[in-house]
Order: sequence, then structure tokens, then C-alpha cells
Amino acid sequence: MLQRFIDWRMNYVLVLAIIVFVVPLLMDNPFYFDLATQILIIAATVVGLNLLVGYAGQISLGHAGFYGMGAYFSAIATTTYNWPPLLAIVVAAAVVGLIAYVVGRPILRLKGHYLSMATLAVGFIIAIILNNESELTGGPDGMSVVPLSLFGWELSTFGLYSMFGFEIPGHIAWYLVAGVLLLVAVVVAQNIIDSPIGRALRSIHGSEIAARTVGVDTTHYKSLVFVVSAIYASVMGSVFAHFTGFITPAIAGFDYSIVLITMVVLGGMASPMGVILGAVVLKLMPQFLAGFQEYETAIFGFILMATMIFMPKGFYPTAMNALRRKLGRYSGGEA
Amino acid sequence: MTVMIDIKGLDKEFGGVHAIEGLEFSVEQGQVYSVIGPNGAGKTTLFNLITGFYIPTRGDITLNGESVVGMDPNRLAERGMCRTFQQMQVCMNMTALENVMLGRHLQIRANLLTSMFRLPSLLREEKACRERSEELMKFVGCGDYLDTEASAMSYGALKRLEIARALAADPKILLLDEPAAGLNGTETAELEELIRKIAQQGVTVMLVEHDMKLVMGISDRLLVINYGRKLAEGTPEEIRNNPDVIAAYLGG
Amino acid sequence: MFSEFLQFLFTGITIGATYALVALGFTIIYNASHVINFAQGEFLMIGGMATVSFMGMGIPMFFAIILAVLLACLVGVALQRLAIAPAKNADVVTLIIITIGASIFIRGIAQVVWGKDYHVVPPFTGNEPIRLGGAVLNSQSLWVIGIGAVLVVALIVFFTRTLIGRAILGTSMNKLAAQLVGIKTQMVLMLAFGLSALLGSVAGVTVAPITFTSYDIGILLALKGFVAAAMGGLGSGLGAVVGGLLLGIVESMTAGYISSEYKDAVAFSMILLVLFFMPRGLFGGRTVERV
Amino acid sequence: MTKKSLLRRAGVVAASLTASVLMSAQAAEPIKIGSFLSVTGPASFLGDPELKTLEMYVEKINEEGGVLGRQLELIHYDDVGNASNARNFAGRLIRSDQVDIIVGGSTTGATMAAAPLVQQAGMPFISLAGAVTIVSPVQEWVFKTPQSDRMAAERILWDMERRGFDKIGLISGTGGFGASGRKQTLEVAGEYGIEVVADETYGPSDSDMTAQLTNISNADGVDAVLNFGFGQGPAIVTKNYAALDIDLPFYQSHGVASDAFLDLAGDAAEGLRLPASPLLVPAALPDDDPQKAVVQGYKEAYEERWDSRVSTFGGYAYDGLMLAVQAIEAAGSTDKAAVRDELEDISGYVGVTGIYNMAPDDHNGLAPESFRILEVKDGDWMLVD
Repeated sequence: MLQRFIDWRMNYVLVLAIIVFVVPLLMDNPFYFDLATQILIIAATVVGLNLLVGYAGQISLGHAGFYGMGAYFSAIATTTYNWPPLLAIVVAAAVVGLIAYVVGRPILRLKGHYLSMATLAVGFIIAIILNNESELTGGPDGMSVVPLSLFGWELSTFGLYSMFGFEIPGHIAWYLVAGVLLLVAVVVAQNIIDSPIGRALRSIHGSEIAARTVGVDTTHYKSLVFVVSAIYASVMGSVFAHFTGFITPAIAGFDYSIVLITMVVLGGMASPMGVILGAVVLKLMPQFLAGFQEYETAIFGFILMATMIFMPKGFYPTAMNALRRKLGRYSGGEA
Repeated sequence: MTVMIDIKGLDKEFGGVHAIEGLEFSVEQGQVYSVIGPNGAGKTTLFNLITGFYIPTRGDITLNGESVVGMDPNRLAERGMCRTFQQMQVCMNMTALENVMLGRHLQIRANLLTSMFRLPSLLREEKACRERSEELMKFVGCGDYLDTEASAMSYGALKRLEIARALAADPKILLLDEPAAGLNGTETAELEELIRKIAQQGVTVMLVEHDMKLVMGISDRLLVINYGRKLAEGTPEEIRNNPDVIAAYLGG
Repeated sequence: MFSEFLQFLFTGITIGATYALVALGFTIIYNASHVINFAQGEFLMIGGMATVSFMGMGIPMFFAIILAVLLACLVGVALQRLAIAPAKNADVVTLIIITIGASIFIRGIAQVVWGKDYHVVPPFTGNEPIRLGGAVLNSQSLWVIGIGAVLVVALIVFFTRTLIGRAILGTSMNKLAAQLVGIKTQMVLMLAFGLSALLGSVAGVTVAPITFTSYDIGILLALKGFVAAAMGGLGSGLGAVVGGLLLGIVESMTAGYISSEYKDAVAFSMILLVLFFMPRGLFGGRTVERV
Repeated sequence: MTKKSLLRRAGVVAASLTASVLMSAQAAEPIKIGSFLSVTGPASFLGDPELKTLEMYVEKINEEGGVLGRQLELIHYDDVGNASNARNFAGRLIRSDQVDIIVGGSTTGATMAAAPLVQQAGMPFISLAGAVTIVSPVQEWVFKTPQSDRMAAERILWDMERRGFDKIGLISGTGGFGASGRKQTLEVAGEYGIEVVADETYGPSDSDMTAQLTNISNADGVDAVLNFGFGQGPAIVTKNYAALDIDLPFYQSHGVASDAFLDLAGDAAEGLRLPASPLLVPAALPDDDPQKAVVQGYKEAYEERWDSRVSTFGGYAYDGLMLAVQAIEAAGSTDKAAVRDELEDISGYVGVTGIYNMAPDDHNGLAPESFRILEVKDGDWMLVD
């Protein structure tokens, strides 16, 4: 029974939904909501990145570039040019998608370390532009961003809203919005994976040669998933910008790209729950390590290294495999 | 009889070494056409040239009258060519059935939009694809492995799985690179039967194989190559009696 | 006009020589194990910081450098034994994250042990710059270029003339075959990491008088070294040297003639351009797809 | 450290985190001073002395009986120079730790990222970062102790004008400090009849700026060169400047006003000028200078306690803490609005950085004269005026 549940296609979305909507009942501090909202936003970003890294097996060390582009496009369009945020988010996604397509097409022919080098270079160039064009972006000290609003209805973390007769403070409203966004992101990603497109993507990871012999245009599919994951990053970057109200070019930088891909690998490649867990762990880590003061950096590096050495598949798949084995033993085993 | 594959003056050099030299032959539709030769004779290289993994140094390859030199494997697949590999290429990150369904890639019209939202047209297509794939798995004798992870399957089963995947693409011509390697007697006999059935459905089959019994039993024509050059070509009977072939095989 | 050009060239060559040394470190490890070691920059940091710290204990500079290099080699070997060897079957991405984790860890330890300040290492010989055709060349730059050249020659001799060197090369080409002829591949990999650390730490201490040194100097150097190695073609020693020099010269020419703000962007665009046309870098092997 | 004790330590931290959440409602509690600083990372040369200063003086004040009879409690986080982290820690200080006042924010990015939260929550916040954007336009709850970069630019240009220069070359770092300084310099140069004829930049981790300096020295009619930046970059610029034998007067910003800079740049720094608080030259101050005692006291206490040399950055934290204490004492409580009003009301407070006279339209409170022009002579700082 339990065994079947674990193997059902969308079960985890249900579990995730329950977690997302039960967790707020356990939190009473706006700070926790603030952190949790950021986790949800970043988790949705890495769910997109996972399509590229986990399923299609292509490395990107520059994905924060797209995240930053989305964030800055929205920030500039809404704050400087007074566009409505929703329009800004959509146009940003389209522009970022187009840029990803233009650069992705040639670089995705590269393999392994050369691909990581090329993506790294793209990310760097984006970050350098954001840093230097201070007339538009405010430069390295960053710029402030107006809150998200929808048809004149403004969503601010500090506001107070009434919904269905309840008074809902802004930080909880934001949390719920981000939660819904994550669930949508996960469902869409899972649908893609379960489709013929997803099959083609996974076959590129499994055996690019096999994929090509049965007619998969691998370059096309790599570009496609690159664009899709860039759009994920762009949209969530925009959302993040409106949520925090202030962004700096650091969110487009190399360090942040590494953080994103680490979330994917640490939690478990090709596993949506895994990468979400990766996002949770990596986002919470600085908060927990804050007590270690000067040892913080060393401990963080140690944890990263040790996890990847002892759980090269990431902790979610490792844990689930252990669970399956255990269940298998109780139910008499399954072929 | 129409000519399926026509090869003229085919040359392939690797750093000055001739792997294939001046090869000419043609394969007619519906034939089982085998390529044999000693180890290192260039059989797999020839397959890689035909299927677009290598680009010939010189010469021409036509498929159904169209020159396909330099064409990517996926574009050749669109023209009805499919193959298996000596070193198996199975996606170990998927189930057996998914591997076969992948073979139907070109038969599916899904796009990003229908996929993202799982629209009814996609679900219909997927259902048809799944049914056809299950059918093919049963056809090749992998019916017991439908939902098994490919990584958990035996060598022999994977070999058949690769054939099922190739068949899923509804190929006009199927190239099998040493399908019997590593199989035991019973399995080889089953394979022979399978190839026969495939040929009966009108699919042209090209075969690279070491197992002489198998080759002689099912081939309509054979091509013998040595050091990248044509040594002999003809029916199994003609090859069996060819003095050059006998000399080459007996180490003459 | 010409003196200006010469100045940019000197600057570019000095920076480029540093990049080349880092890139060579990448190349050695890549050749032996196909791992891109993102902790490569930390070897430079250890070279510089340990020298400062040993000199602070009153040890003469020459011996302080030797001790620092030994320490770096030790760290290199430990890195291979404790972090890379246990994860031998891991994915490329996983290995990248492991070496990044290692680099953060080493940096974290260095920061606790040595503090967060920048430090000066005295130049090897005098502070007097050399004037040439209207341009100025730092005397330490000559050391960087000279030691770089010596190391490159020494590496060539090592890999082609000595048994151990050939064993490393053999392992890189075919691990199984190397094992069959009796090469202890684990030993070889350890050696490669040690050697790479040696190279890195020597580079680190040689450039420290020019760039200063601190616990976090390794990050960017490693990145630039990776760029240089990839541009030259991973695994190619010649490629690493050419890639490094090219990168340094392009950066300084861009800063001089085009825009100092966008010099890094120009360097990164250049590597993209190189990879578009030569997907395996300038001197990378043209391997044939094997099916 | 063994793995076991690491784990134990992690456990202790987790437990104390939980405890602190549970106990936050207890009575007669200490006054909570919150802080987020760039203790590690590229801006650690700011955050490190700032944290040391805060720790040291909170201790000292507590030994002397605290403030309003209550002890001070310092709660601090390391933002690693990352603005997003700074924002999150500011949120934690406000909402989770529920501090009474925040003294922190080593960099402008960190400060500005935290500012919206601080503004919304109504939390008095004294920033330790430089850019003028922090206090212009004035944000109700945000104050700052260092002089603005605009003020530094004005002071430098003022000195240049005085010496009769009218064409200068500018080189700046692309980090937040340098970029903002560059912008301010370009904006105000005209007011002093000075034209910027060369404008170059360098990255925060660049190791050679010879190319940029060559361009500057080749520009037409350059009288002097100004470098706006912090970290090790300006020291490299200084060395390159000397190596190129550029024979023009050289200025640095207050971003390098520390003895550590002299150690790095060595002989090459000879003759350069910069604006700084008098902390670097306490002995040179005349005895009747009101800052003399404060500056000397801070310098001696810091160097004795930490066995490392004082920097002006630690001084910002000293002033930040003292301003906070003074405001709380004046308000007679930790009521946030009252403390804020008192902060805005501070006048004549003599600090390490300068003499503060806050006002509703001036949340910095320093006059340009608080910057003294220093010159490096014989490897040490010398007061020009």
C-alpha cells in the first residue's frame, strides 16, 4: 500500500502541498515566513534548473545570470518605467527566454567541462553588465523594487489583507502566493518530464547516441530545456525582486550560480522533491551556522564536501532508496 | 526491386590510416544484407558512416535515391533509418518500456504546450504509443520486463530491447551491429527467428555479425570486407565457395 | 604610442603568466583524473599565506617558501585521498561540487588560522622596476615569467623523460591498461594532486609580491585559470600556457584600449567565441566519437 | 575540531536558538543591540574591526553598570558581504530576536537591502556604511556614522582646488564603494572647477592596474590622480603608480584609511593624500581639539584589547554604538519612536569620526571638516590640516 503510494506519479506534489500549507500553522514569527517565502521562490527556480541539470544532464554554472536578468528586468520596468508588475514579469520571461535561446543554441553543442565553462562565461557577462550599467541598475549597491501588484491590488509583506473573512498579514499572503507558485512550477515540470519531451530529455542524459538514432534532435531539445529552465529562473527572479524590494547584482553572480546548482546536486538530481529539499537545506544553513562565527565557512565547506562524497546521488534519493529497501523487506520484497 | 542503399567510392581515413577504402555496394529493399569480415576489418566503421556518426572522407551514400552524406543520425531517422549498437546504447535512467517509447519519438506530435498541461491530445498519443511499444516488447520477447528499470535487465534482454526500440521508429531499414554477440545458443536461435520476422514485414535489414551460422542462415546477400576493402560480395552460397574469402578466414 | 602598447603587453604577460601557472595545475589533475579541481586556487593561497606565516615565525624567506610548498603538497595529496578518491564514480557535476566544497573548506580553515588581512610578501630581488622602450616592468614580473618558464620545461621533461611522469600520462590515457602493466593508479593520482599543488603554491608565492595575498585570493585565480585551461584545451599543457598568456594579454589590452569596466566581459566573450569555433579549445584533442 | 564535538556544538546552537525563541518574553531583560556585519568575505576589513569594537564596548559598558541600569546584549550576524544575507539577518534581528536598535551594515548594499525592513518595522538603525544614498533622501529610521562618500569627494576636490589643480584622472574600483565614489566625484567635480579627464576602473580582485594608470598618465594635462576604492585594490594601484614613476600628486579616498594600507603599499604610498578622521593621527591633534581625548582613548583601548592596529572603520562602529547608547539614555527607555527622535536630536556628540549634529534633514550629522586631510610621510600618516 505504502509502496504503491511512494511510486505514484504525482503523490509527492500532494505531500508537498500538505507540507507547504501545514507549515504556516507551526510558524508564528514573521521572520520565519520571510525566510520560508524565499525558500519557496528559490525552490521553484531550482525545480526549473533541475530539468536541465538533473534530467537532460547538461551543466549550467551561470544560471543565476538568468535569475538576475529576470529580477532586474522587472525591477527596472516597474520601478523606473512604471510598468504593471505582471506585464514586466511576462515580458522579462520572454526576453530572457529569447536570450537563452540565442546563446544556448551554440553553446549547448559543447560537452562536459566546456559546457560548464561556456555557461559560466555567459553568467559572468550578465553579472558584469548589471554591475556596470549603474544608470539603469543602480550598480553594485543595488536598487529598490516596488511591491508586486495585480490590477491595482498591491501585495506587500507589510500589508494586511482580508480574505474569506480572515485577516491575513502580508507576510503570510506572500508565503501563500510563493507556495502556490512552487506547486505550479513542480506540476508543470513533472508534466514536461512525463511527456514525450521529457523522455527525449532524459534520453539525452541516458545515451545521447541512442537518442539521436531514434530521431531525437538533441541540439533542439537541449536548447528547449535550456530556455524553459531560463524562463523558470527569470520568472522566479522577478518574483524575488518584488518580494524583497531590494536587489543587488550579487543575485546574478557566479557564487549564486554555484548555490543554485549545489541545491540541485545536494538534494538529488532528477528528483523534484530532492532539489526542493536541497533549496531548503542550503537556504537555512547560514541561519543555523550563524552561531559558529568564524568557523562558519569551514563547516559549510565540510558539509558540502562530505554530503557529496557519502551521498553522491544527493540526500533525497539516498533516503528514499533506504526507505524503499526497508519497505520492500517488510512486504516480502518486490522484483 | 528498388535500391535502398547505394554506396559509391566510400573512403574513410583516421589520421592518414584508411579504415574504409573504395567501397561500393548496394542493398535492395527487403533484403537481409550482412557485412562480415575479420576483427578490425572496418565493419562498425562502415555502419557508423552509413548511419551518420562518421562523415566519409570521400564517396557517396544514397538512401532511397537521396544523397545522405554528412546528415545527422536524427535526420536519417526521419528518413526511416534506425540501428542498434555493438556497445549497447540503452538509457539506463529509464524503464524498459520508456526506452521503447522513446523509439516512437518521431511518430509523436507533442509540443511544449500540450506537454506542460497534459492536454487530452497528448494523453491520446501517449496511450497509443504505450500500446504499440508494449506490443513491440512482446514481439521481441521482452514482454516480462515492461516496467523494469533498464539498469536491472540482463544483457540478452537489453539486446532485444534495443531492437524493439529501433522497430518502434517504424524503420524502412534497420542496421544491427553484432546482435548475437554475447548470446548463448538458444538466444541466438530466437534472434534468428526474430530477424526473419522483421524481414518478413518488409523491413530491409543490414547486419554485422560474427556468428557464421546465423549469417549464412538468414542473409540474402553478404559483403565480405578486409582492411576496409571489399573482398567479395554475393549470396551465401557464392561466398562460401569464394577462394579469397576462404584464404582470408583461414589466415592465408 | 608604442611604449603604451609595450606597457599593456608587459602587464598582460605578467598577469597571463600567473593564469598560465594556475591553468597548468588544472591540466595536470585533469590529465590524470578528468577532474576539474575548483580548489586549485587554494593552493596558490596556501603558497602565499603559509610563506607569510612562516616568515612571521622568523624563518628565512627561502625556507619559508619551501615549507609552504610542502604544506600545499600535503593538502593536495590529502584532497585526493580524502575527497576525490572516495567519490571516484561520481557525476561530473558532483565532482565539481566536491572540489568547490573542498575549496570553501580550505578557505574557511585558512581564515581561522591566518586571519582575514591582506599580507605582503617581499619581492624576491629588490623593488626597482626595469625600464624598457618607455615601458616599465616590475622585477618580480620577471620572476613570475622566469619561474613559469622553468616550471613548464621541468614539466615537459618530467612527463616525457621520467618513469613516474610517463606513468601519470599512461594512467590518463587508459586507466585499465595502466593497471595491467603494474602502475598503481591511486598512487599516480595522489602524485598528480601533489604535483598540481606544488605548481600552484610556487605560483602563489611568486605572484604574492605583486598581488598581495590573503585567505580568499584563490577564488578568482582559480576561475581565471579554468578559463585559460578551457580556452587552451583541457589536458593540453601548451594550451594552458597559451590560454593563460592570451587571457592576460586580452584583459590588459582591453583595459588599455577599450574599457577597463568591461575587460572581464571581453575576456569571457573571447572564450565563448573560441569555444563556438573550436569546441575543445585551441589545442584540445580532436577525439572521434566512439560508438 | 573533531566531528563529534562539532556535532555537539551544532546541537548546543540549535538548542539555544530554540531557547532564545521561547524565552523572548521574559521580563527585566537586557537592552538588545542587533548587528549584521560583513565579518568575513570581501568586506571583512570593515566588518571585522567593527565587530571587535562593538564586542569590546558592549562588554565595557556592561562592566560599568550598563545603560538605564540594564545590561546590553549584542546579537550579531555575519552577512559575508552579501546584501541578501544582510536583509535576511536584519529580518531576523527585527522579527525573531526583537532587538531594540540595530547598529550595523558594513557596506552600502547591505544597508540599503535592510533599509526597507527597518523602515516598515520602525526600528532605529545606525548604518556603518559610506554611500550618500543611505541618508539622501532621508529615511525616517535610518542613520549613519561614517562621512558620506560625497563628502569625501568634496573634501578631496577642495584640497585639489586649493593646490591649483584643474584636470584630474580618476580610477575607481567596480565594487559598491568605488562605483558610488566615482559617481559622486564626477557629479561634484564641476563645483570645484575641476575636470575629470580620465576615468578608469578596476575589478575588486584585479591584480594589476598598470594599463589603466598608463592611460591616465597619458591623458592631456592631468594635474593629479584620485583613486576611489577599498580593499587591497588601492594598495596595488599605489604600487603600480610608483612603479610607473608617475610624477603627479596622488589621492586616495577614506576607504583605505588604515595602517594596514600602509603596510601593504609600503614606500609606494609616500606622498599620497587622503581624507580621514583624526583616528590615524591622534598625537598630531592639538591638545585643545575636542576629539583628541576620545580618539586617543579608543585607539589605546582597541590596540590593547585586540593586539592589532586600529582602523577608522572600527571607529564608525564605536560612534554608532555610542550614539545608540546616548539616544536610549536620553529617551529613558527603549521605546523605538522615542529613541529615534532622540537620535535625530543629537547635537555636539564628540566621536571618533567627528562631531555629530543630527537634524531631521541630516541623518549623518557630520560636517565636511570632520575629514582631515592626511599625507603619508616617512611611512606614517601626517596631518596636513
